Amino acid sequence: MDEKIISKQNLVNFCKDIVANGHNLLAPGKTEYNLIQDPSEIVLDTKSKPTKASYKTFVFPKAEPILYYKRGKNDVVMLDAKVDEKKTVIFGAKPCDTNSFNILNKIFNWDYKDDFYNERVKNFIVIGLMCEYSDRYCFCTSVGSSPVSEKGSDLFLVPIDENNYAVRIVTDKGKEFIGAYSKYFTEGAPEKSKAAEEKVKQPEVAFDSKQVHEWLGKNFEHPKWDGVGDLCLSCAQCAFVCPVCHCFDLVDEDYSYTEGRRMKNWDGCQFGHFTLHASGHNPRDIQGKRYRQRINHKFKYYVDKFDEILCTGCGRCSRGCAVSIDIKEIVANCTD
Amino acid sequence: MKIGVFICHCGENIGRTVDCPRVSKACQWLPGVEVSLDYKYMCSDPGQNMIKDEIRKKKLDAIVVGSCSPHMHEKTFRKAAVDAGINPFLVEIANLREHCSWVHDDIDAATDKAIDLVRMAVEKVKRNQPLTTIEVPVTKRTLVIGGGIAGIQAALDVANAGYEVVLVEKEPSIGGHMSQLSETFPTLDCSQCILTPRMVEVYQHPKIKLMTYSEVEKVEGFIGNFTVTIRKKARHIDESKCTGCGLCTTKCPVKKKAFNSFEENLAYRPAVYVPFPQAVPNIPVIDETVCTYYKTGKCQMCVKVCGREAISFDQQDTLVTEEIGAIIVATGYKLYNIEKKPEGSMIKGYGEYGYGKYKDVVDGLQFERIASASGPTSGEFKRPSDGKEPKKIVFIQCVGSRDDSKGFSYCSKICCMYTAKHAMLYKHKVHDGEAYVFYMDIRSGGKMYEEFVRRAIEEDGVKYIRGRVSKITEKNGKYIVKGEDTLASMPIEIDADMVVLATAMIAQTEASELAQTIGIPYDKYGFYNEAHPKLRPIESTTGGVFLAGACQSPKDIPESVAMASAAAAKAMVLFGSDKLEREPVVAKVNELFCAGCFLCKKVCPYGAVEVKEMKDRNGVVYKEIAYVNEGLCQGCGTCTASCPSKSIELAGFNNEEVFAQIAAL
Amino acid sequence: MKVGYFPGCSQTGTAKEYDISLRKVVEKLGTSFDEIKDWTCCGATSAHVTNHMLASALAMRNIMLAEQQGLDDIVAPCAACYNRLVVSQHETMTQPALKTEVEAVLDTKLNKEIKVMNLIELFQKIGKEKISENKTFDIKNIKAACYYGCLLVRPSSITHFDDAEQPSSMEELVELAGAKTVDWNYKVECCGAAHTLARRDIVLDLSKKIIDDARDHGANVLVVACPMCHSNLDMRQRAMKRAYPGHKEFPVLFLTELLGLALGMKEKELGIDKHTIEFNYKELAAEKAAV
Amino acid sequence: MSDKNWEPKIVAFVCNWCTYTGADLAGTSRLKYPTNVKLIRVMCSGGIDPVFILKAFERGADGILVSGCHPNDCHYNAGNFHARRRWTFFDELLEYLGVEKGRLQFSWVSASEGKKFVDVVSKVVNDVKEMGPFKSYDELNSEFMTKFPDMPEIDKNMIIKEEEAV
Amino acid sequence: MEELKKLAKELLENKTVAAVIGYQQVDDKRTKPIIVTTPEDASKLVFNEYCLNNLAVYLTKARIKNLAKQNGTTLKLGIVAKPCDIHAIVALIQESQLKREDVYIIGMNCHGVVKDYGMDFSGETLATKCTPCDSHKPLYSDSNLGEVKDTPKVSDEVLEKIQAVEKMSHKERFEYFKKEFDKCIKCYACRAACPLCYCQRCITDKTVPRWVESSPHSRGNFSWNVVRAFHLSGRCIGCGECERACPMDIPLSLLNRRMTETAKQAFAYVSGRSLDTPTLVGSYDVKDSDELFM
Repeated sequence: MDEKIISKQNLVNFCKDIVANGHNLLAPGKTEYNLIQDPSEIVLDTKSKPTKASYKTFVFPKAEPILYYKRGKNDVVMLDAKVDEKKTVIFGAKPCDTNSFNILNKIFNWDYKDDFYNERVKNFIVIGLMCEYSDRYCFCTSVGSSPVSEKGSDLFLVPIDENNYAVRIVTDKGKEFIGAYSKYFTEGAPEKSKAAEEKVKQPEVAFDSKQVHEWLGKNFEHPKWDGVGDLCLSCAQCAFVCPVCHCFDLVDEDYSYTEGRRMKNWDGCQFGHFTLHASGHNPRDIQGKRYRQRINHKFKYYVDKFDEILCTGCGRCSRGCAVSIDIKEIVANCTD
Repeated sequence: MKIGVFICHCGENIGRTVDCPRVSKACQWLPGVEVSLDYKYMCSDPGQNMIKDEIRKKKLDAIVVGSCSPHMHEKTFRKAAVDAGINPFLVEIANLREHCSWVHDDIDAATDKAIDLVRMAVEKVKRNQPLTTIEVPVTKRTLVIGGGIAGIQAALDVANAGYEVVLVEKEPSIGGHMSQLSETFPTLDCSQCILTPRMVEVYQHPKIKLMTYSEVEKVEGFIGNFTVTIRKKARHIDESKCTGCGLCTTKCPVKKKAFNSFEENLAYRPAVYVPFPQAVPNIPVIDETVCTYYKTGKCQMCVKVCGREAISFDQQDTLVTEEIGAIIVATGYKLYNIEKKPEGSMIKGYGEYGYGKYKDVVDGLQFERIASASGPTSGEFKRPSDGKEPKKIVFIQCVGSRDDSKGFSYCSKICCMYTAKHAMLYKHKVHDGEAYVFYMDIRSGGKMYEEFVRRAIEEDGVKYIRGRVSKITEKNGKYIVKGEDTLASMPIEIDADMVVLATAMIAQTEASELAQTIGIPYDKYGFYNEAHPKLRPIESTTGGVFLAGACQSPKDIPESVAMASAAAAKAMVLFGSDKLEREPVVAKVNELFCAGCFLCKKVCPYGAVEVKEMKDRNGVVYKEIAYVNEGLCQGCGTCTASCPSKSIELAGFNNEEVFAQIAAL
Repeated sequence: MKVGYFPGCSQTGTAKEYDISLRKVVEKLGTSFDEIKDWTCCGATSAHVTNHMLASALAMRNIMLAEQQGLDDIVAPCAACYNRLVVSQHETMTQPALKTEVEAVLDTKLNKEIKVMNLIELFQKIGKEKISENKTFDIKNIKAACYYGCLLVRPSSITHFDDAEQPSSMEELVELAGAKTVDWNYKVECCGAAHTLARRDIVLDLSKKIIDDARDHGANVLVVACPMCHSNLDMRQRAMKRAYPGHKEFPVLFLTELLGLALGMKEKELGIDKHTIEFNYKELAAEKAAV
Repeated sequence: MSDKNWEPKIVAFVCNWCTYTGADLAGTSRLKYPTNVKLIRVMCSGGIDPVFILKAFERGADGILVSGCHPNDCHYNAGNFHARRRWTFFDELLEYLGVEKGRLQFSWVSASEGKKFVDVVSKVVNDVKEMGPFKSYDELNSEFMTKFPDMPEIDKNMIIKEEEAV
Repeated sequence: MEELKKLAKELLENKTVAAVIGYQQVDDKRTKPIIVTTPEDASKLVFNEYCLNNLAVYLTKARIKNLAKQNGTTLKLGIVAKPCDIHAIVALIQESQLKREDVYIIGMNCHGVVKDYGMDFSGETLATKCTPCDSHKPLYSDSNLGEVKDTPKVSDEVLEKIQAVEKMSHKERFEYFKKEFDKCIKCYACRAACPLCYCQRCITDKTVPRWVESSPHSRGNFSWNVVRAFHLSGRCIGCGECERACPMDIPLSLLNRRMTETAKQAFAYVSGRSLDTPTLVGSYDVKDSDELFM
């Protein structure tokens, strides 16, 4: 694997060129990832707290039209929606974010290949950044990742001294992309970046995902679920800030007497009406069952199906929870 | 769903500004529309037959008629639809006349708008639910509010037809203003003489429950099913014991503390009193505010003289509840007291002409009392200030009426007649007296009315001056009346001994409060509104509430009596059937989602929302939710708008229907 | 407290004593005037019948000046000025077309409504109780007929001041000053001022009726709040004597002069000696005693 | 506005007893007002949910009139009193969110005030004309609409205002 | 603190309450809600400046209500409540969601809480809902615990922001809120955290007809946020939980507070302050003014 070095100043120039070339440039802001107009605003900080929301909405938008329709007296015509084919560069994403691509690629290319997702991902260049932040909610190491994981990144940045970053070229797509900007890069020194990586304090491993998987398989009915359910308020904050939660809802929306669009919107399994049947029956009628579903989906069913944990360990859901429900704690308790 | 659209030309009324063929053609292309036609007069028999035929032929599920206002012909078209076999609530009217052709000029724009209106109606009718009318029972009892001549007449008519009546009068006696009058125009017969037998008839009628000194406190329910709470004010006299001997009233030591309101404050009355000798019932009332016993705990003169022990100082107000089917409101009028600060009046007097300042400037009712043989002067003309016989009286008409700037804009209607009567009565008794009448116009429409006025002028020599009086000043016991004779174009000054103001008839002081209690609308003056000025002049807009007499607008006696009989007839029409059909426009709660915040209950003006307990299989209450009593619900929909989770809907105007109309804009 | 002051032409001429007494009384009550700088005619002269625009613009110019001077309210002691300013302001502010025109003429923007007060409103603002508080001289022998005239109270829909037919606010002030008042009939009748030069016969007739009615109702002094009224009622009495033999002189005081007396000022100080009909409280009291 | 032929779309939510009847009276009296306004009848102003107003804005209304019986004159006694509190909040809220006052107007029009109805409607139409199309609200909607401006015409007949259909 | 633990233990032991809803310590500067059902667990209860949650939200949850139903009788639910939380309880009682006798209010004296966990308590970190707060002692409570301390005095940030926004032109305001609302992802955390959003089915979940577009695009977000703020107008008790719960940092308290000010100015009403007055929404006064909207 190739490695190059780029100075801080050149990194800014690099970003400026990206914007100048008409690409979208995304970088983490305070609450969410923002589209950047002026690259000098970007603050690259390995110690920064993860944004409240992941960049999921840029690959799997919170609301997107999938088709347009127009009604006649007796017939309807439809028109497929198209994805904007603009190249998008995500800059400075944490490994717990970039890891999401590996996980989401599976579900969106399973029995049905989701064009909207795949089209977008195709045009994505992901530039990851080593992470030195860790709080009580982080647990990437428990789900098979780490603060220095390159999974999902096309390029990966590691700060090696005050003024320089090592740029690891992870994929061919990444290599191809920086080819056009080679003037900013100099030859790399892998030993320096290795050293930097080793200094990173890794979050403690909180649970063994295999054991959890096993426990979940045996404890579908367990009084523990009710306890969590009593405290949970049934919002979808956890699902919507999650980089890998991917449930959606389809709604037809008229915007005039004859025309309208079909929207694909995020949905969250913690909503009471998520599984509400038209008959009035609700298989997950109480919150405990819904929370059980959340944990099972992430640590059991997805693993069964795709051999991936549906979680990057970023801790966003716990950090943002209004009633401080800590998923790490709950999963760690999923043992006998 | 198959919908038929029928566009009416209304002769030229719609057709002139709306291109009806274009509308019907355009509507053919609306989704769901099976047939779209236009016709000259949709409400005519051929028009209705066309609708019926199309419904049968094309098997239509619902129809939209583009015609006049639904307030005009909705019923007609619903009936046509029912005849052809579809539910009346699957009929929608697009108002193409009042809301389109009549208010617009531009044919293109009006036609476009007409298409929009029909489209909205089509979208609404698609969501309409078939509804069935609600049947409610009728309580065959009438409440008459007000015991003046109108109330008396209405009560007698209904009672004579065999239905029970509750007659409520706020004063201690029935009789109203008519009992205060000396003589009546145009026949000059004695008011008391013709009224008293009626009052007695009411008192003795087995079907009439008379409640004097009582007021309506609360009206709940709806047509055919009102529950009325009446406050029976404490008389402090045991009605069952009192024989009406009147000894207490003559022995009461309180002589000059309270004005006699029957005598229009021209005399005093004792603390225990009967308003006038012929009062019905002839039972006195003790006025707590002036009675010595209530002030000092002493006296009790009345107790001493009453052989029947009928005095009951600790009697309290009582509340009586009556089940009622129809209400006749006959609360009458009062005179505009233009004195600067009339006590207890909502309407501020404007204090001109020295009324309230000069004792000899009186109003019409005061003059009636002065002229009355039973009045404070025993029928002799004496002026209030010094008791001298006035030799020159000026009568001023239209005081406070027909006066935009200071009084009311309307014509008080009866003043021309009673002023002529007053002048005549004066001239008959004071032969050497002079009577001047300042008038704006003489309005004497009515049988024998004009002749009556002519008699006053020609036979009795009353001097009529066309013009307004600007000011009255007092000088050496005379009243200098300054005005203008507009026929002679001359300013005029008369030094009168007495001035009589024909002040306007206005609504009763608490007219608007009572209207709000009953739930009927009133105009800006406080007179009650009829449902239709021409075709439904007796009914209020609230079902089961009818109007009689001067509470609706100024009226003379024959008109009031006629209206009272008409109101009685209306009540009896209601009692003609055992069940009443009501429109099924009522609210309904979605029990699955109601969270039981009861905001609907809080906002319901009819108390129609009740609490319902939802129980699980074991009979345990798991939640309390709202429940609408269909009988009480009047269909306003205030609950639906206030429900935060939209778990209550108004049938016939549900939210889906409204949204469909918005979507079709 | 500072109040804007619009004197008007009479205050500098025929009614100089009104100006003098007003300023003194106001000072005594602890208030001072901020006179509108460069004030001009209010437009109450022939302007308002000959040229509506001119009348409005003249009045609004003064109000504009007051606004520019940072005043919130101004007093116009002359009833005619008061009436013109109030009416013009009402018309201008409620008729956008007129407002635009007036603004163009004045070359400025009219932003705020200035409260224009008449004399009585001024004392109501200063505080009626201050009169009784500062009273040092007893004038109980004065029996005043308070005369409002036509302009002070009308049109009531615009002035919103007192009752147009039976006003009583001036009586209140006079009684607070310690004098007595009488109830009479001619409080708001016309004195004929509009005809003062053209039809003297009408003026004499109307004014005499006013004076006679006041006397008939037991008054010994007429109190006015308008320089026009004053000049008619006071100055015309000599002519009245000629026209109506037997007419007896009747003193006419400005309200401010009466208040001035009660506040301990001398007749001369207040300018009462400038009147045609002489007035001296001591003599009045003595006369009263003699009767 | 730039588009000279632009005509505002005005929706009026009115109560059955007063304002609707007042509008009928305007018709009976042959008074004239602009064609822009379309009435939606509900039984009582108390039944007008403010969300109706939002919906109408969503459907492209440039201005909205809400009207019922005068206070104290409600056919149902108190519907408009409740409406009054509701409207106070809703109007304050929308105003705070940046919707100009003129876009959403409230009034009391009684059954006898045909002239007032005309005045009120004309005022709304004039005010809205002066403000122009409610672009800012439209733009909320355009997020996913403008991308595909060329929707195919399905059926010529769908152009319902065209005279020569068929 | 000890008195709280002792009281809770007693209440649970003598079966006065079925459960105590309170706070437990997570770490130094962090607490989380806990539902204590056994006397032993009562020792976990704490109260301090890190007790951010308004626990009244739990009182309307069906499962929590069910906890109170034991062997055919209904016990009380105990709740550790700050004075501001008690306003919510009052509002819930007024809106028939709760009966006064069904809840045992352990009212805590309060001198403010921090903006977020992990902060030191000081004026600068005082939660914005606490700056205008005038209820430092419980209005209604069955037991009143906790020491009385002074609240740091700081300026009313939210009110200043409201005024700043008010100074903008209509166009700017619309743009400002559009931008803020655009962030919304419709996770409905605001709704979930609000003690007064107790509807069984929210208006936004009603599909026939569709009241509020469910899509989190500009239009749907605008509608939702307007409807949310409107439904809380005159009802919001200002606990600020919606804004704290919002993962996208939308300034929801701006709207809530603005409407609260309207309620105060137009109707002299503050929600949740008295069990004896009728709720503002749901009552009326014939003298109410038309001025604000006409």
